Amino acid sequence: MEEFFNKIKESFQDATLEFETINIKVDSAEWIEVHKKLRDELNLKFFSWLSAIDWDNEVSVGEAPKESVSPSFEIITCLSDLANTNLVTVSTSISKSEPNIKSLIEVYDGANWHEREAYEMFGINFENHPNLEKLYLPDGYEGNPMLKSFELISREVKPWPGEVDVEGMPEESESGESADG
Amino acid sequence: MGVVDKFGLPKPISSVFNWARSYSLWYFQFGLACCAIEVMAVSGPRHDFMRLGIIPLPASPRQADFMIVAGTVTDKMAPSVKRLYDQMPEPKYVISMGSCSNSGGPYWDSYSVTKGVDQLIPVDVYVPGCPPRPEALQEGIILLQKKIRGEDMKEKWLEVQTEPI
Amino acid sequence: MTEVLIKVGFLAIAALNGAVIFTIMDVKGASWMQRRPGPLHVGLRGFIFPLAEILKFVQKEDIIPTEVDRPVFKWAPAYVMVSCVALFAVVPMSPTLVVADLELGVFFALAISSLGTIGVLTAGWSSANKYSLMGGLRAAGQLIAYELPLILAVVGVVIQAETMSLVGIVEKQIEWGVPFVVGGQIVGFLIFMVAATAEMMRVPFDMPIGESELTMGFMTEYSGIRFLIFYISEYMNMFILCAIASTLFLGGYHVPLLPTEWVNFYGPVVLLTKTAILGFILVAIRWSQPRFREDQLQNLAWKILIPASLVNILVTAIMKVVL
Amino acid sequence: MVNALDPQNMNRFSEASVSVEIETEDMTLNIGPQHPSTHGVLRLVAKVDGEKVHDVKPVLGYMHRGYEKLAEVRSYPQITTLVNRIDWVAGFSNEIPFIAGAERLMEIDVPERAKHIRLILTEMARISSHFVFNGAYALEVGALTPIFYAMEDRERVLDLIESVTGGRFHPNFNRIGGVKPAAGAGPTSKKNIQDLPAGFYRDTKVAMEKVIQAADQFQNLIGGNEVFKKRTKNVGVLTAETAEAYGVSGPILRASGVKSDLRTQTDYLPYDQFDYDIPVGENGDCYDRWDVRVKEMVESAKIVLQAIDSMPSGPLQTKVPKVIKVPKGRTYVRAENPKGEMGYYIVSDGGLGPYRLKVRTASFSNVSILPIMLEGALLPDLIAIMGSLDFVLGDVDR
Repeated sequence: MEEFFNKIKESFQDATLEFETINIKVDSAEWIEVHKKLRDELNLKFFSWLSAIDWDNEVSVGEAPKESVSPSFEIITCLSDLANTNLVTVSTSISKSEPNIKSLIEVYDGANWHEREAYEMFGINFENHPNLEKLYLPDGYEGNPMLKSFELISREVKPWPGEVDVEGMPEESESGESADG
Repeated sequence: MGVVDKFGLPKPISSVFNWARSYSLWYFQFGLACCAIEVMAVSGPRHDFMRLGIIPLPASPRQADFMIVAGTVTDKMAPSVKRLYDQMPEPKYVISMGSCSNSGGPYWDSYSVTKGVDQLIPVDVYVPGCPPRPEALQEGIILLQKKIRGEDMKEKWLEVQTEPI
Repeated sequence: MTEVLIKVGFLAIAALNGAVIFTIMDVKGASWMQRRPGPLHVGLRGFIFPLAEILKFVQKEDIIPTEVDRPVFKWAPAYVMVSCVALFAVVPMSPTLVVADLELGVFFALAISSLGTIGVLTAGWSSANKYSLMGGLRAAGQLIAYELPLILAVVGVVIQAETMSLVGIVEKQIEWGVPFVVGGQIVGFLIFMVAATAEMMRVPFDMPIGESELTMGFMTEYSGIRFLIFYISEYMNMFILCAIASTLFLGGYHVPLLPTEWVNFYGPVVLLTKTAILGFILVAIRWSQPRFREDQLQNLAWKILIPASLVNILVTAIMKVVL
Repeated sequence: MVNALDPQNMNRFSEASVSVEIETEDMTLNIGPQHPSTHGVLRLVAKVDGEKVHDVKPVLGYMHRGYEKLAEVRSYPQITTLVNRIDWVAGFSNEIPFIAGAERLMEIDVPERAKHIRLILTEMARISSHFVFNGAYALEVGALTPIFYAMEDRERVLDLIESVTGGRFHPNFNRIGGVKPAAGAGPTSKKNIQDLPAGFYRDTKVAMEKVIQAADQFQNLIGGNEVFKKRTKNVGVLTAETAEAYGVSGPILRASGVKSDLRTQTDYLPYDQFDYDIPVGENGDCYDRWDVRVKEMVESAKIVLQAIDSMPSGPLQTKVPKVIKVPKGRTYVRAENPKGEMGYYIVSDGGLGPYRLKVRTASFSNVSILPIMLEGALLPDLIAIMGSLDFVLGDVDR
């Protein structure tokens, strides 16, 4: 892994390795070029997935970020090389007001459905995508569920029952017992 | 049929008819999610629901007598569930298997899951569990058979609402 | 008139019984092969479950979808049923215990059995359902393809027996001392059984129904009593084809060494036993084989079975002349 | 009459001459969402020309339950309950990468014993998943009996999982930092198993021998069947290049000749301590995909047998705080699940639950290959190909 990271480091100076995951942060303008390079030069032919993160300070459900973030979409792809276990994630940031990015289909055929999913869940527009339409949700469904501003109506109607019994991990005494025995 | 509406059937005949219905339940293969695998387990040699007269043959709703809604019903699937139920010929029964189809289960707050199949179709027997054990489903089937055997033809034809189990 | 009524009644009951016996055999045989008990709690260790089935289907709602071709849809099951029941008329249970000992019994049987094809095709066509249509077309293609080897296989027997009457064929086998399957028609018998399995649309030739592909094929839209008729006919067809096979090839109502004077008593039992044995083989095949693909099925019929049956006829004819 | 129909018949079914002479209008066939062979609720919209299929469009979403959104509003221990329902045939395997990811972020070392138990149960889940595949696949090509044999043998494996975890296939057994102390924790037995149920060692041995026997039986019963071979050999060939570009993984990829197995390549569980083969196919057709899975069952059984023999003693849990809070960071953990590569990309913000959880499931990518594989296939082959991909709708739609 270290070896591969150094190799990546040669081409991408600001690549990071944390928690055994290599991340390359790129500018959205060179999105396609970077992937082409990774595929052809570093042999990362296996397209694992593509997804996005909605960074926002105000959330309707769940927890808001602890530190203030600048609202944006972060798009992440995960590529790997099957023979050698090398794996990188590539991420880029795009603005929320103009969520446009080039489609990766010309580089990886498999990006098709992943991009449709991201389009549906986040409302991100992938340019040059052959059929950018809904993947999961029924026709006529409105809203992009994965946005942090999306409300889960059931939770509005009924409080979260999980609050009542916040269950810790198995008691420490229990694990102590098995350690003794 | 007017005669039956007014007077009902004599007891022996109706009990024979009910017996036939309760032991020849053609089960519409309607596997949605996790519970469908448990239904497969019930059809397997260890539990074998064919003992009870459940025949898992029909792939078409037209020949089915009851369906086991086994798994999560999503909002996208809901119209199909309703339609398949409507395509089944009377008299027909529904077993709702598992928390998901009973009430939404672990996905109670999801944006795409129907919270309970009883919002779409009438349910005769609810089987709790996530997923219910095969024994639980068998119990559900036996309860359904009991219910069928206790049915009154007259009420059935007059479409009297019955309490779910 | 009374005689006709009795005969028709007898036919109906015999056909129904045959179907019921084979249903029990199929379901219980399947359970046995799959290491499970099968129907059990319905009563009499589960052996009366066909009764429950029939009574239940009688009670079911008979749905006729709005888009179907109503008269055709309604009458399609009747063709299938009639073709099966009529076949029972010519199968002899002894020289005298036969509803109609026709001079051209074999010809009648083969002609009537193709009537079912029309029923299947019309059922598939009239249902206004794509699965049904494809099922109907597959069924038609299959039944036509396998009708030929079926007929050609029988021709060998007819040449050897020098008669087309089913009673005559059995008598010839008694005269010979051995059934035809031993006396030179083994190839014919195998072809007949394969083609008959295809005619019954059972695994491995069940593409027209093909549960995992076409839901229920041509029966997809049928419910209630009309479906019951299809369902029963399937087993009647199986029963009667097995009975015909045992008549033509296995010596029918007679087994060697039994006295021919008592044939009226043991004849039905012997025939039933032979039929059941053949039926059991079919059950075993059904529950252990995958199904063919449509083109493989057609290849089997046209490229293997038909040439083989033609050769069989040729050889039989030569032997007949030489001997 | 009959003879006159011969040429037409030949025409309709011989592959070369379809739609050469007759201009036909294609029929649009809608398979699903409720169709017996779609393993649940996948819908395919296909154009059909006689028996030939083209322009297949899978329609997804009939089982979309919104895991990724729900994960944002649940805490880490609650998510394990949720995620083991993703691939419902092998529930246990789904927990592993998620838990491993959380542990990696918290920098917790899991006791060896817990790792071994995880490994054993993961392999058992794999076996039970492949049993279901075996039965269901035979059913799809028309053989009705093997599924009963598969179910019977699968019950034995499920019994074992149940005896340890208390659940048949949604065990929810993993905890951050280890595993849950077993349900009926028995006394110390000869292999120094203190917390696995009494008799687990013996029962596992018996069951795994049975699994190996069953795999052998499948090889003879299904694989040796001429009709089955005719239906699956050279049907639905998938090349390694296409597979990689689409992110197809797991047994399907291996059947296409790529020797890739995350069990050996990554270290989420101590697979390197055991000796096993990675079955690889040659042609990438349906038969190979079936064959690879049957062989994998045997290998899994071998791993379990070795693991149970070398089971280390020690605690099941490391000490973790009572309320789990995962520090800020992000990581991607992947694992070799029965269906292929499954991974979780966890973006943690230091809270009780993840800020974002991306679930990478194998079947999603595996199914995306369908339109290419089904182009020009015959209708019965469509079923055979679809079945050989062995997808689970929960795994596709999430």
